[in-house]
Amino acid sequence: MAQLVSAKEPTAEQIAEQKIYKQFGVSDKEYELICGFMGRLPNYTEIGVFSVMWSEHCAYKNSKPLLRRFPVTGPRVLMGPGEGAGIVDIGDNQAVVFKIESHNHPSAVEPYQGAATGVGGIIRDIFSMGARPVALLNSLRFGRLENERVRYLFEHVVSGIAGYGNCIGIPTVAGEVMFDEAYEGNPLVNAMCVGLIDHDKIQRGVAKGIGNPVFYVGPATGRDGIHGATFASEDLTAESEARRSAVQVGDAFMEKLVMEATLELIDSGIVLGIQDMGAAGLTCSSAEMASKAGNGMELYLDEVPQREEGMTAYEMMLSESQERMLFVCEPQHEAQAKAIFERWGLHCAKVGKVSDDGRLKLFHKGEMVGDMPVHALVDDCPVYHKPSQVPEYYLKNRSIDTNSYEQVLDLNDALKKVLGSPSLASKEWVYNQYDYMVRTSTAVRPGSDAAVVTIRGTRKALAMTTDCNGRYVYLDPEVGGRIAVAEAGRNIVCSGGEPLAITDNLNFGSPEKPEVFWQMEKAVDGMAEACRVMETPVIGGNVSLYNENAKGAIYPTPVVGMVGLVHDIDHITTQEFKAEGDVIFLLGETKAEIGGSELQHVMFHVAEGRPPELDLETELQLQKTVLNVIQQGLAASAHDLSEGGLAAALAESCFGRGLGADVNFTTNLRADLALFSESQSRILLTAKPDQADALFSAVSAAGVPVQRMGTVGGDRLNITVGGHTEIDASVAELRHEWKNAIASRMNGNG
Amino acid sequence: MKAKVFVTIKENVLDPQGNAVQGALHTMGFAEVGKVRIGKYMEIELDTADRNEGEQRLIAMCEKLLANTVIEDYRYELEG
Amino acid sequence: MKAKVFVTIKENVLDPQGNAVQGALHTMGFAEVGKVRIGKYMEIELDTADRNEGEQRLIAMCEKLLANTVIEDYRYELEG
Amino acid sequence: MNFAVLVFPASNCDIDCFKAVEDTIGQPVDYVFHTATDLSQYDAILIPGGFSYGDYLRCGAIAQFAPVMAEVRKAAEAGKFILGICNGFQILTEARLLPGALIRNNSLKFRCHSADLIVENNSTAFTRAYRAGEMIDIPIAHGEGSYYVDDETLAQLKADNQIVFRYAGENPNGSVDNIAGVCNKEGNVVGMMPHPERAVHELLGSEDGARMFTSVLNAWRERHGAASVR
Ligand SMILES: Nc1ncnc2c1ncn2[C@@H]1O[C@H](COP(=O)(O)OP(=O)(O)O)[C@@H](O)[C@H]1O
Ligand SMILES: [Mg+2]
Repeated sequence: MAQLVSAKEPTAEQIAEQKIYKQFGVSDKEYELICGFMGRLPNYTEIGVFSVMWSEHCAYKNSKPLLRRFPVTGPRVLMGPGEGAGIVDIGDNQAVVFKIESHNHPSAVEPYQGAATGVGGIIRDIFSMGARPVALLNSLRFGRLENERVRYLFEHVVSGIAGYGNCIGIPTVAGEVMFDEAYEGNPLVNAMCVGLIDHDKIQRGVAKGIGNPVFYVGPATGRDGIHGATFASEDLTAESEARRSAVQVGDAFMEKLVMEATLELIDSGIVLGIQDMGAAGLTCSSAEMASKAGNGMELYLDEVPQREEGMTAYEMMLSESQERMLFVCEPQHEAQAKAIFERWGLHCAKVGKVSDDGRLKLFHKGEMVGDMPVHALVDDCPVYHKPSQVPEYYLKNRSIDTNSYEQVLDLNDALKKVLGSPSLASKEWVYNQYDYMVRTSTAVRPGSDAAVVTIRGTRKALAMTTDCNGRYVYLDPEVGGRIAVAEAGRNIVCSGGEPLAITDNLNFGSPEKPEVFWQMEKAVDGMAEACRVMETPVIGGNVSLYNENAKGAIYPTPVVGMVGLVHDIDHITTQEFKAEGDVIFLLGETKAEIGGSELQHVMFHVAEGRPPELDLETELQLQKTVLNVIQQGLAASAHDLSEGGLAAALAESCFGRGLGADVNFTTNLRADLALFSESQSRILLTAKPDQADALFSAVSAAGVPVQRMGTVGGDRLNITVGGHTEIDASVAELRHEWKNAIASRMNGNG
Repeated sequence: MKAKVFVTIKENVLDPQGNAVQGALHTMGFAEVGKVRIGKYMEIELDTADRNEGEQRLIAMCEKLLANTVIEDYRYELEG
Repeated sequence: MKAKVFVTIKENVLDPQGNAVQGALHTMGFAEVGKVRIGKYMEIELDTADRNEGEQRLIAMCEKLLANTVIEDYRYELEG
Repeated sequence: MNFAVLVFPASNCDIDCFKAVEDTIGQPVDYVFHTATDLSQYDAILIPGGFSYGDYLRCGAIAQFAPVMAEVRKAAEAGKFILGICNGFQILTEARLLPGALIRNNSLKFRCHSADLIVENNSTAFTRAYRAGEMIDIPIAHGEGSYYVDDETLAQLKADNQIVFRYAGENPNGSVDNIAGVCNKEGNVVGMMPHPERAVHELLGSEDGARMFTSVLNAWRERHGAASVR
């Protein structure tokens, strides 16, 4: 298949006769449509351009009907899905810009570079809007750490993220990592970037003004990642790996230069439109910029800076070399633009011009080598409504009664196992490799519910988190989707922030499988409903399909990235217990819900039954109430209950300052269920002794169930349920299990 | 025996390190410098008697650990 | 002309990377592996006619930039 | 007192250093680009953390040849106050303005976390506000922070009281003799891997770095016969 990248190109007729388009993932029917739009047979370059523009990655042809179900507007939303990233107003003429992106398939092949270029790509999405990136997050999924290849992937993905983010100087402040066999061979690497912008600086990727020059800036184009977008839109097989051209290598130094220069250029006010070259490189950026302005574009490919000799039009159009941008300005501003780039040691090349004919025309070596209608490229890809079918496993799971499990008696042991499970254990091994402090705005570091980043010159701050429990989504996509949004909100609220909006990354298997498509549909419904009720619209996101390996699809994993606004830095709250004598409260109701839980995973080695239920009104009421008491200054600490339930949450709150707790309560549940059930809509709060009554009254008055659980103190975690001591362990010992779980497995002695 | 292993970035893969060094050498006045590629150089002592087998095992080490064959090529010399 | 430059860590300076690679090779079952040292390998194209002058300038590059002589030694080969 | 914060293309703690000067001592401070050729108006020069020119070859290797570094050399000779933090420290050693070299962490990983330091030398311009032997909490964030000098130089450093900070407790990177920061013989040029500019406010987790800035202001005032600050 090497001839895809070089050698002699087939003719238009050969492409038709030998159905060469199929290698690019273009179906017979799509090929016919393309011929119709073109009025003739497309040549090799043209079919290449169409194939990437019509790939799932660029055209969302399988997911568009689902994405329409998301609420995308709201009083604060300044820009919803469609541009590089969404934008939400935060007052005082400022706005927050954020988006999440996946780089799953490249990371499976070359973990360091795959992850690094994933981070680079999402950063470009943010600064190409004119925003200054202020924080990075990442959501990762791997197989089990017992597997050597998994350890290799994990190690290099993390160092790739670190290598890129640390160098460019944007703190990586939060994220999540989970390990499950379902992701073996197909890791998930989702990166999110958050930026700040003044309202009047917001940019769009439009090619405005007929006759205006189009500039290319960034490093020269090589034969890197040709067909990356197509690659991301098909199953990961040995064949697809072999078909890959040169792997893209990230150059964070280059990106830093491009970022600083671009922000300076935008600041100068001369840019009419700008877009980064992400998936499908020059093709996608030029076609989309022309389309959004209702114009056409001519590209002079001889002017494109080239790293390698003898590059063809096809190769230049499809290359995914990193750190490149395309922008349009008026001809009289050319010198000014060039001077800005030169200050940063960069050259910008004039590679095209905006035209009025609505066509993308490519010129190379004195000939026109491509001529395509922009509209057909960008808007006319057919949209598919894939068949959907309820999977067997789902029906089976609904009838499994997880409450009939034998009672777990040694809860000390269970707690240690849960805390030592890599998915739940401390992620210090990961985030200590990230510079999470650069820019000196990180008020809450990784390790609490959400990270908090202050906004210089104001008393405001941003809280941010990513969340998704793929196990829940697998067991019930609709409920799992709802929980992902709700949990993100809970993490924001516990940190003192008001949830603003979300970005999402829909990581699923192959949409050609009706069972997978059903998962997508249901998960999106659950998320959309949650977003509507919680008033956190979806302002952007990304779809990554075909995440499959030899054993089948991954767990459906629609990752939610949420940003919240902390109105005053005094509201910033963390999960750790603060002082001896503080009173512990549990808000919300605990039910016997162990399906998909961490306890089920570590004790019974299955994921079955039904995930916890979630009532959105109850959740909303809880979140509003907690934010309220935090804003009133009544809460000393706040921690949402998630994986591992009450027992894990109590332990985690002990770890921060090494403070123990004495917990004593009654319940009508079995002790193992009471402590490890993962019932939703629960939050642990502590209050100073003299504020305990006020907190209790405020929460009860809001109609939220609240129970006084005990007090902070000592160096042991002691939990007594119905008069019987179930857990009694030193905090140091528990902390050891939790803190070293990942490191010990990575050092090969786990 | 002693093995010397040279790991270089594949021809068509971007080499940011090489580019940076090339740029620096130019700025420092070394205008004669053309392309710069930067790779790794390893010296490995091997306690093997059989040269043939030693070589086979060295290749295995390169393929499995010393080079990342997705983006790098390797070459080796065996001495002694 | 083409220059090949080998930069190695001085004998008495710790080489954590070499040690890590040695450890990994042992874990992978390559028990015959003794000491491992990891350095840099650079290929530099030089557009110089005079070999002597080329060599002098290459030494200058090494001393000034390519190696840090506090911790590293270097060696080179000139071809062509 | 006039401060310069140098900006290399991939410096990334430049803003943090700038703000730290403003927030701790409120003195005039400018960003100075790596291409600048005159630093005569500045009393103190801060070389911030980051990746200077990408730092692919060795950290700080390329930066030592930046035009501004000739000025830094002059300033060092003139006895002006120079502080290199993290990448700034690496640049100062590459430029031979400070002894030794910084090599890859022995864990082979970037490490970012709080670290306890012992103030070994409180007579430099940047450390006089600390007690000798005081333990302070200043974060680290580096991949190549393992300080190396040969035995002979180490003995010399000790003899000349050039070791400014040591890591207390765990050595995070394999540094010789737990060294976290050193100065030149004269004590006007200090380099350190930990980031004092990241420890100037309780919101950031520690305020222990602030006194480095008050120290240097006092040193300058003393030199110029002005009243000192607390
Ligand atoms: N990949 C990562 N990068 C940065 N921080 C991470 C990463 N994974 C986890 N963390 C941090 O570790 C803490 C615990 O994560 P997690 O268990 O997922 O929290 P929660 O269950 O509250 O969502 C959080 O502060 C999170 O931001
Ligand atoms: Mg949480």
